[in-house]
Amino acid sequence: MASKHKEAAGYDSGSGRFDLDAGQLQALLNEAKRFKGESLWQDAWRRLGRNRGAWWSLVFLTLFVGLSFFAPVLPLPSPMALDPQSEPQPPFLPWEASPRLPENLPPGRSFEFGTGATSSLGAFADNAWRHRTFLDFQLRAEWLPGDPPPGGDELRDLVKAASGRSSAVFVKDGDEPGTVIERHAVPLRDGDRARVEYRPTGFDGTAQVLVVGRDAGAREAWVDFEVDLDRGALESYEVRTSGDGIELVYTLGDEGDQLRDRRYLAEVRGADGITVTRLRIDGERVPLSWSVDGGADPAGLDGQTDAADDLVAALESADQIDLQHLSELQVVSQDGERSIVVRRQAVPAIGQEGHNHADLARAVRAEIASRGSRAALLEMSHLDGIWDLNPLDRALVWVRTKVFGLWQTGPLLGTDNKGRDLLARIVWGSRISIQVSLVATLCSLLIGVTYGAFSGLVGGRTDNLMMRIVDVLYSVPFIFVVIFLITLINEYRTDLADYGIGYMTVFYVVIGAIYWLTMARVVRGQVLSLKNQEFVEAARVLGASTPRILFVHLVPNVLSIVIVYLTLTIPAVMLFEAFLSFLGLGVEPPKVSWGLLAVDGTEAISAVKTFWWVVVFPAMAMGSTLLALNILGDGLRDALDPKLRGKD
Amino acid sequence: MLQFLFRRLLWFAITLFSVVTISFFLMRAVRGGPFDNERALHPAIEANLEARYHLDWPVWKQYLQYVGPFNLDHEGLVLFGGDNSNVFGGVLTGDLGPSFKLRDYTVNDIIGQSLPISIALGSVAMAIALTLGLTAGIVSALRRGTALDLGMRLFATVGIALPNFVIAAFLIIIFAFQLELLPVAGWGSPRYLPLPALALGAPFAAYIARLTRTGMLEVLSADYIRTARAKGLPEWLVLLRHAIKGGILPVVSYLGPATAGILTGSLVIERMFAIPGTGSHFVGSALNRDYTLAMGVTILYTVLVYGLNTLVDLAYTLLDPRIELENS
Amino acid sequence: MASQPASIHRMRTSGQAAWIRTVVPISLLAGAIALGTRITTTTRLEPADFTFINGTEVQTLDPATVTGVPEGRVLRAIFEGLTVKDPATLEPMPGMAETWEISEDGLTYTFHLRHGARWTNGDEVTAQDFLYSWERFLNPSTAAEYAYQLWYVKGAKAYSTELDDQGHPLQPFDTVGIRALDDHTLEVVLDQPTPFFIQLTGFYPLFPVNRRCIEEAQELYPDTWQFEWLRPENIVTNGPYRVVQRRVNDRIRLRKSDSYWDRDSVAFETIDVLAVEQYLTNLNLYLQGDADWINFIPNQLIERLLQREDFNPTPYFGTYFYRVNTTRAPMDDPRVRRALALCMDRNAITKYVTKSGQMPWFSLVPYGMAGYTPQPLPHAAQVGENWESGLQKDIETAKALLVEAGYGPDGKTFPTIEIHYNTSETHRDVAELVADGWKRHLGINVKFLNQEWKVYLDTQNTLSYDVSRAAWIGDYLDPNTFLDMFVTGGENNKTGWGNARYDEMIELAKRETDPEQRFEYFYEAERVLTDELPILPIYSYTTQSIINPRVGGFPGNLLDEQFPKWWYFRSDEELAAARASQPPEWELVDAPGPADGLYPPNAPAGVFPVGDPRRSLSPLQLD
Amino acid sequence: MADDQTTIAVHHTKPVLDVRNLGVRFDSHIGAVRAVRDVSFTLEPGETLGIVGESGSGKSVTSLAIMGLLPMPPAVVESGEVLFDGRDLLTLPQRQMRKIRGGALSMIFQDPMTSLNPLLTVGKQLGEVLAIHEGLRGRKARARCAAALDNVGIPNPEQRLAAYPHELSGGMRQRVMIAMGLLCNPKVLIADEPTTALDVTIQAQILELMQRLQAEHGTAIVLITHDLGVVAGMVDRVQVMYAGRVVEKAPADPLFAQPMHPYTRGLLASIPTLEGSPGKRLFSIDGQPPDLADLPPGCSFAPRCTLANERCRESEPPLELAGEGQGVHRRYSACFELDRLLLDSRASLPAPTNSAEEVQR
Repeated sequence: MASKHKEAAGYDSGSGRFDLDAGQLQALLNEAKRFKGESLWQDAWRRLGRNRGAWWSLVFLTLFVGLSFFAPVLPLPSPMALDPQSEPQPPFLPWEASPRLPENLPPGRSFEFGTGATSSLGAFADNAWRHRTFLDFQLRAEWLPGDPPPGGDELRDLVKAASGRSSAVFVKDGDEPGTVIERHAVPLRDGDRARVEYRPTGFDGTAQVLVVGRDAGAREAWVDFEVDLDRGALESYEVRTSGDGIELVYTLGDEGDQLRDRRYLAEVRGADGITVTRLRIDGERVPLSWSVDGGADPAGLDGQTDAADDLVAALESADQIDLQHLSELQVVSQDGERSIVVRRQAVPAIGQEGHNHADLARAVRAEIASRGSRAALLEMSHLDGIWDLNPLDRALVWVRTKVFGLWQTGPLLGTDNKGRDLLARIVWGSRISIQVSLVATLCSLLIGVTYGAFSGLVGGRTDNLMMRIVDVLYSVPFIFVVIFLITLINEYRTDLADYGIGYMTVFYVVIGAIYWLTMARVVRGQVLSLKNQEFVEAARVLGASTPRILFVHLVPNVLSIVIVYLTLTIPAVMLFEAFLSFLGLGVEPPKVSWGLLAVDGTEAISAVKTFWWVVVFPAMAMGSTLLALNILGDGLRDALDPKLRGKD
Repeated sequence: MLQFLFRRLLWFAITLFSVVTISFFLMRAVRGGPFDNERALHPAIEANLEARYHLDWPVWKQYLQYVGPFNLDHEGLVLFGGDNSNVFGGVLTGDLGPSFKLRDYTVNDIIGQSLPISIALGSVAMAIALTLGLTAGIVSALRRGTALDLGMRLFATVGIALPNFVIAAFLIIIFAFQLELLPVAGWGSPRYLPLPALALGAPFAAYIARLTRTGMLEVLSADYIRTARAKGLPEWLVLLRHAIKGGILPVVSYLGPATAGILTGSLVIERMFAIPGTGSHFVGSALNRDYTLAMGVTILYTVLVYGLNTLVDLAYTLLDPRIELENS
Repeated sequence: MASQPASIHRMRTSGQAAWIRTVVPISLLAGAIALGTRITTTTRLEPADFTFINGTEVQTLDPATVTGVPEGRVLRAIFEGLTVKDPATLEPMPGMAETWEISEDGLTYTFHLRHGARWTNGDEVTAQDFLYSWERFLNPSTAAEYAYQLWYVKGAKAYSTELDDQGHPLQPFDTVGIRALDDHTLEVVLDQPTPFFIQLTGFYPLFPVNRRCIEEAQELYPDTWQFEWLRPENIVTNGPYRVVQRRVNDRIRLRKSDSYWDRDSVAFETIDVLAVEQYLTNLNLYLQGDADWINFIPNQLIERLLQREDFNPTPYFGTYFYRVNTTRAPMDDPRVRRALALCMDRNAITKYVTKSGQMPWFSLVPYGMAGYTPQPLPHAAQVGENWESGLQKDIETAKALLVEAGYGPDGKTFPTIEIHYNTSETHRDVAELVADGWKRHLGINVKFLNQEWKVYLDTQNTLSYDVSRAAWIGDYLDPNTFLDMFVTGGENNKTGWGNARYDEMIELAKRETDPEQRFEYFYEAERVLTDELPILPIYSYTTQSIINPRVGGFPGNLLDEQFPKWWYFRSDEELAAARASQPPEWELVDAPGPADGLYPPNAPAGVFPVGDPRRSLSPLQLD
Repeated sequence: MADDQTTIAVHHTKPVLDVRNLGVRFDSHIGAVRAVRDVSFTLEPGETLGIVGESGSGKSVTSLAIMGLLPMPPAVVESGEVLFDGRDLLTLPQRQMRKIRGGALSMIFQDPMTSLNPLLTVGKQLGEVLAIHEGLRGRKARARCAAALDNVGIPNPEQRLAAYPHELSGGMRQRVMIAMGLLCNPKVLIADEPTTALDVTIQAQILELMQRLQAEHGTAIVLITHDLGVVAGMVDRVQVMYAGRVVEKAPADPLFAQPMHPYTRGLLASIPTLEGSPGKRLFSIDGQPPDLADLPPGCSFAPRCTLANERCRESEPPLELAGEGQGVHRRYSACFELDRLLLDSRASLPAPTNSAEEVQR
């Protein structure tokens, strides 16, 4: 039975060419033939399914890739919404995340939205404003006589609902009876200190006193004094508080012996109840002893009358702005019973054409007027303008707003030093990291396998020459090549963009172009060893053409080793990207990749303070993905290994 | 053997020539020059400076001057003789020229000072990588599917999955600040070695572990291992004499690129740990447009890569008799 | 199928092979570790008394070709110029010159050199040394980048720029106004009265070098003398310290010089200058006590560090600004530039990006120079007033200006402009804030382009940008170091801007001897500049140093120049006293160092009187 | 088992190898695979036993189980003993087992290409056997190895010692394997398909060599093969295995003369003969061997057997004495339908060849 195919195999015992009998030859040929058929993949798939680790890795990776693909749909904060924060915020527990909109707003109120004067927070917050809602606005509320004024709590809820953060709310009596103007600065967290702080202007003649509420930290403000500071040394000073305000008394030492006493008063209503902790004269911080008096509520110290006036002005001027320019504006009107959602489709996208708060406020007002509703919330398309979102992503953003509305998660994994949500950054970063590694690896695979297989198969002088070329390229330090290519790209970036080629695309290709060398070598080595094996010779004897041998017999056999190298290359590319980020040559900061996150994270751990979450979570994301890739790679290798076929 | 080495040498010369030429023109093609600074120079001073370093010459002339011991004066190329206005002798004489940025040194000085340090760091890192990687790989292959295997592979993945600057940062926090065992950065005594060497070697250890595991698994299922057992060899002897050698063959071929990688990969580690090795010059010189230094490290890199690959090929033939030198 | 194997295999017997295969890897492994250990140990050094981190590697120790700040820190330790600077006020004090006279017209300076000042090779420092050094400095073959600092001297500019075919000066050095009247008298004749010339003599490019040292090197090493004379074993210096060891990218070890004339005022026996670029590594080394002074800190940690007593940013003589390419439309219109300048929320930038007390700034000359009042943007309401409402007004002004310039609803559309900056997250953040304001208030679309450093410089030099991030740090304490930059065609102008009145004012100021009148010219020049605005000032710098609280003799000054000669360690008592006078909320940190301090050998410990520069002045606090 | 006692009683020689009721199973993803079930046999000194069966019939597993080379896990020896010189190899400690393995009990493997370590010289691979079992090293060991190579007909043995396996031809390599197996004068040599990978001319040479060596050393050989042609003329007794079980046991000549199991008959019938008419198709057994993880309840061969009936499909036929014969010459068969087979054979199947010699050709 073993020898029945002797004739068919063209076996010539006289030549002694093969060291194997015809049956084995046939078996090898069958084996070789099976590679091109479906059965190989079916078999591999079946065996992969049996490998539990690899299977779960595949599931994990699929989920992860899916997650990163569907990032715009997730109710995450914007990955680049900047909150003016001094340092990274630790992770929030899930139950601390923001709730949905409050079910019912107090009846009988109307809220108007408008822009505040650009405050210290304004510019920075407004940078983020393009991307998320309710960062900075002012609210005018009217309430029915007899009701308690819409104080901090309700507003806080409203803002919290909208932004996911509790907020600092300053309340000030309005000019007209029954009117309260509430100024909401930037959303802050519970426990954050509300602070209005004036910067030193740096010009002579200003002294500043930091005033703090009795419950230290709750109210802080710098009060300016116009003082006549000569170039004398400050000898002594004292800060007093009284019902009239804060009084600064100081003495300057002149060049001469004469001492000059100066006294200045800043009018601060209800200054009695406050603590004065710091004095700053002309930018110089001076230690100060402090005193406490019992007394009135220090509210109203923030001196925001100017800002309030500006608000009115802003709202007035807003009338002149054309509503036509608005697009994708959502107005959620809530009157306690129902909420009305109105969307307007108009020409340009928000955040692209210079809309500002006033535009929106006016629009909202108009909407409210036309609907006769009395309360409204305003939202913008969530992620517009962050990256150049493609239409698909825009659709996803739209889905997100339909599903989640205003709701977004709190900083589940904490924030980085600019107050950007780490979870959002990891998820959005995965898009670039996965794209870079996949595209670059495939690029290197394509070049490397073709080059290596060709070189190995042709052999001889050509092979030698091709490998020498690889050697030469190997020896050119890649860093030069990268710098050269990246500067070159930068130079022609705008031109490239005209052809629809993004910076990132070129970036992928650059990396791929560097990584094909190893792949080519490995494949060539494998082909060399394979091509001398019997089944290839057998195929050759049977008259198969070179390309046929290449693609039917060799490439599939090389696959297993290629896959092993692939699982090594993907991490390597991710790391290379991180390495470039480390050198500042990688992904550019408004975008984010895992490499960039790792670099940021590295800088966040020091002996002064370790913001562990900034490095641990990105590292975990990276680590788990690559672990899964590795396990999957091993599983694939086992599944594709012809030697293991049928031997379970 | 001699023929092999001779051919290698020939190819080496060709490779080096190509690399030098490509890099030389690549460097000059990139925008910016070595003396560009935040402060722009007075044109006259800039002219003086360029004249001193012959940057005012056409590029081909600079190239000739860089490559060879040619005497180039203002008229052009004069072979042998003429006023020697060369700043340096040229690569062919082994003189890599003065550094444009670190002006107190020649490139030879810089490499001479930093290379031993990089080699020291690299060799310890390589030793660590080999010890950890081979052990982990072999153990993992022998105990395939067990918790130990999983643990080792996790370790290997951490090494592969984390950029080495992150590993370095963690090491610093743990060993330097928490445990206060080792210095945080610097160079000067053996105490300064473990952290950077570990951080540098970790990814390579991980690769080696993977390659070893793969190779070992392959070998362990080979028929000749069964033969060895059938001969009555004790298990350790089977492993030592028959399995490991075949199992680590993939590692051997990886050693060439790995060593080169350790030398260049060290630039991150050298930055993090403030180690005065060669690695930092790889990027620094390119970013500073320090043409000569950049060329110097390129040549160094080429020599290293080529030398190491030749060594690896030799080692490979030593280990695997099936490979023939002439064809490798 | 097997062809003949290479001969080496066949000859080998299995026994030898086994030996090779076991011994070789093991010995390689052992060798690797031994080698590593050996190389690290051969360079082992005893820890220095004082260690500081200098950032990048020092480019050169040759004063003539030095340009950078890190080099200055080392050169001030190993060389001494005619004058030295007061560590607090930076006023010139006697150095190599014991006294000097300035002629009535302010043109002739006569320096009387100190008797007994010696080089480390024992030679006396003479006027000829300065003559030689300055000739060398000006000589084109030295290719000194800072040579223009001496062009105030009569004939100097011609000497270094007018060359023959061979690249040698056309004029003999005799034509330059520098003469050694005798061994100890040096006469310098200037082209114009240059009030800050005396300050320049304390500036490190003008430090002297030893002629014998260089000439011996030239003789011994005809090819490589340029490197040889600078080696630690060869270099001859005249400063308080000398170089004993040096390794690239590692450290420079300085030791107190026995030949220094004022050696008794020098406290530390050894100083280490480390070259560490990574900010985090800087900080780590400092925190572990391996460095006493660092100059860079990671931006992420500023808020944290601000609470510490050892981090006290003080005003620094530098301005961060944007250059505007005035050769391109629409930025060729001053009204547009004005609008752009007004519409910047500088407070947000200093508060949320730079964070360490930088001053929102409206003029070119930075904050803090005594006696000089910077001239801010004349149209800006933000200046000197409540900045919040001021900014609002300015934004309105800016809108009006744009309309006036023809852009806006009824006019032309404003083209998209690009902000260039070199790769850095801080620059990016600043650019984003600026761009946001422009876009939101003025409707200008802005793109960003970050570039690798050298490319970025090239972009600036070739005027191929719209708006480009820039910064300037003063070389010496005079407005001229800033204002000189924007004269028509100035090499550091890089904006294509030129204004005759401005040029005239700068020229007048150069000739003026009366300090007050001179400043008036500068004020006028700066007003022209802030009216025309080829640059958009953003903020005025602060220093970023962290200093071991135990270190004394380290007053903050505007140029952030520190003088190793004055450094010492405070004793525990002195440290406690110093801490008592600092704000109580400052977080105290470890202050490594000897408990009884380390004082100059001949000075009584801890008794430096108030006003003595060796007594640490309390640094200027900026919050 | 009863037959063993009789064997001893008749011959009064102690068998050198006595395998009793050996059962091996593999635990795998798809469940327990019972690779060997209830296999028993004895081997007299100097005797040659052939174990025949298709791939997957359990013959190799049996040999590996005897050598203690089964990978455990996944393999589990469920039952049985392997008595070698009176000691049960299955319960022997590893250390002692190693001493026997390669020494008194050695094995040669199927594929000489992969069974020799490509990275070591022949000399080294031979030498280590001596080093382990006889403590012989250096010059003496070399001499022994050279002698052994010489003995298996390798020219220039001294030089060949320094050769690597890839420098030798297939036949040469198998000779090296044989030399290796016989180096320590084993009492039992298990040869697992020693000639399968070789071409026919070499096969014959190798078989002759083995016969010659057996004659010289008096080694008992277990010859495992799927090729009845190899068995004929080489072995004393044959044991046919199917699906992990022994289905027939018989002295060689009677077996070829009259197979007593349908499977054996099928095997014999599928051997091409020179006398066969050119146009005639060769016989082959229809169907596939059963899945060992999921064995049918009755006779494993039943699905492929033309004689199978209900009984065969329901219960498994035991291995029973069949026909005449004394001691080791007794014949055993596991077939319910033996009678029908004997009757039917001449009618329905191609005529079996008459002698072992004929088959061998």
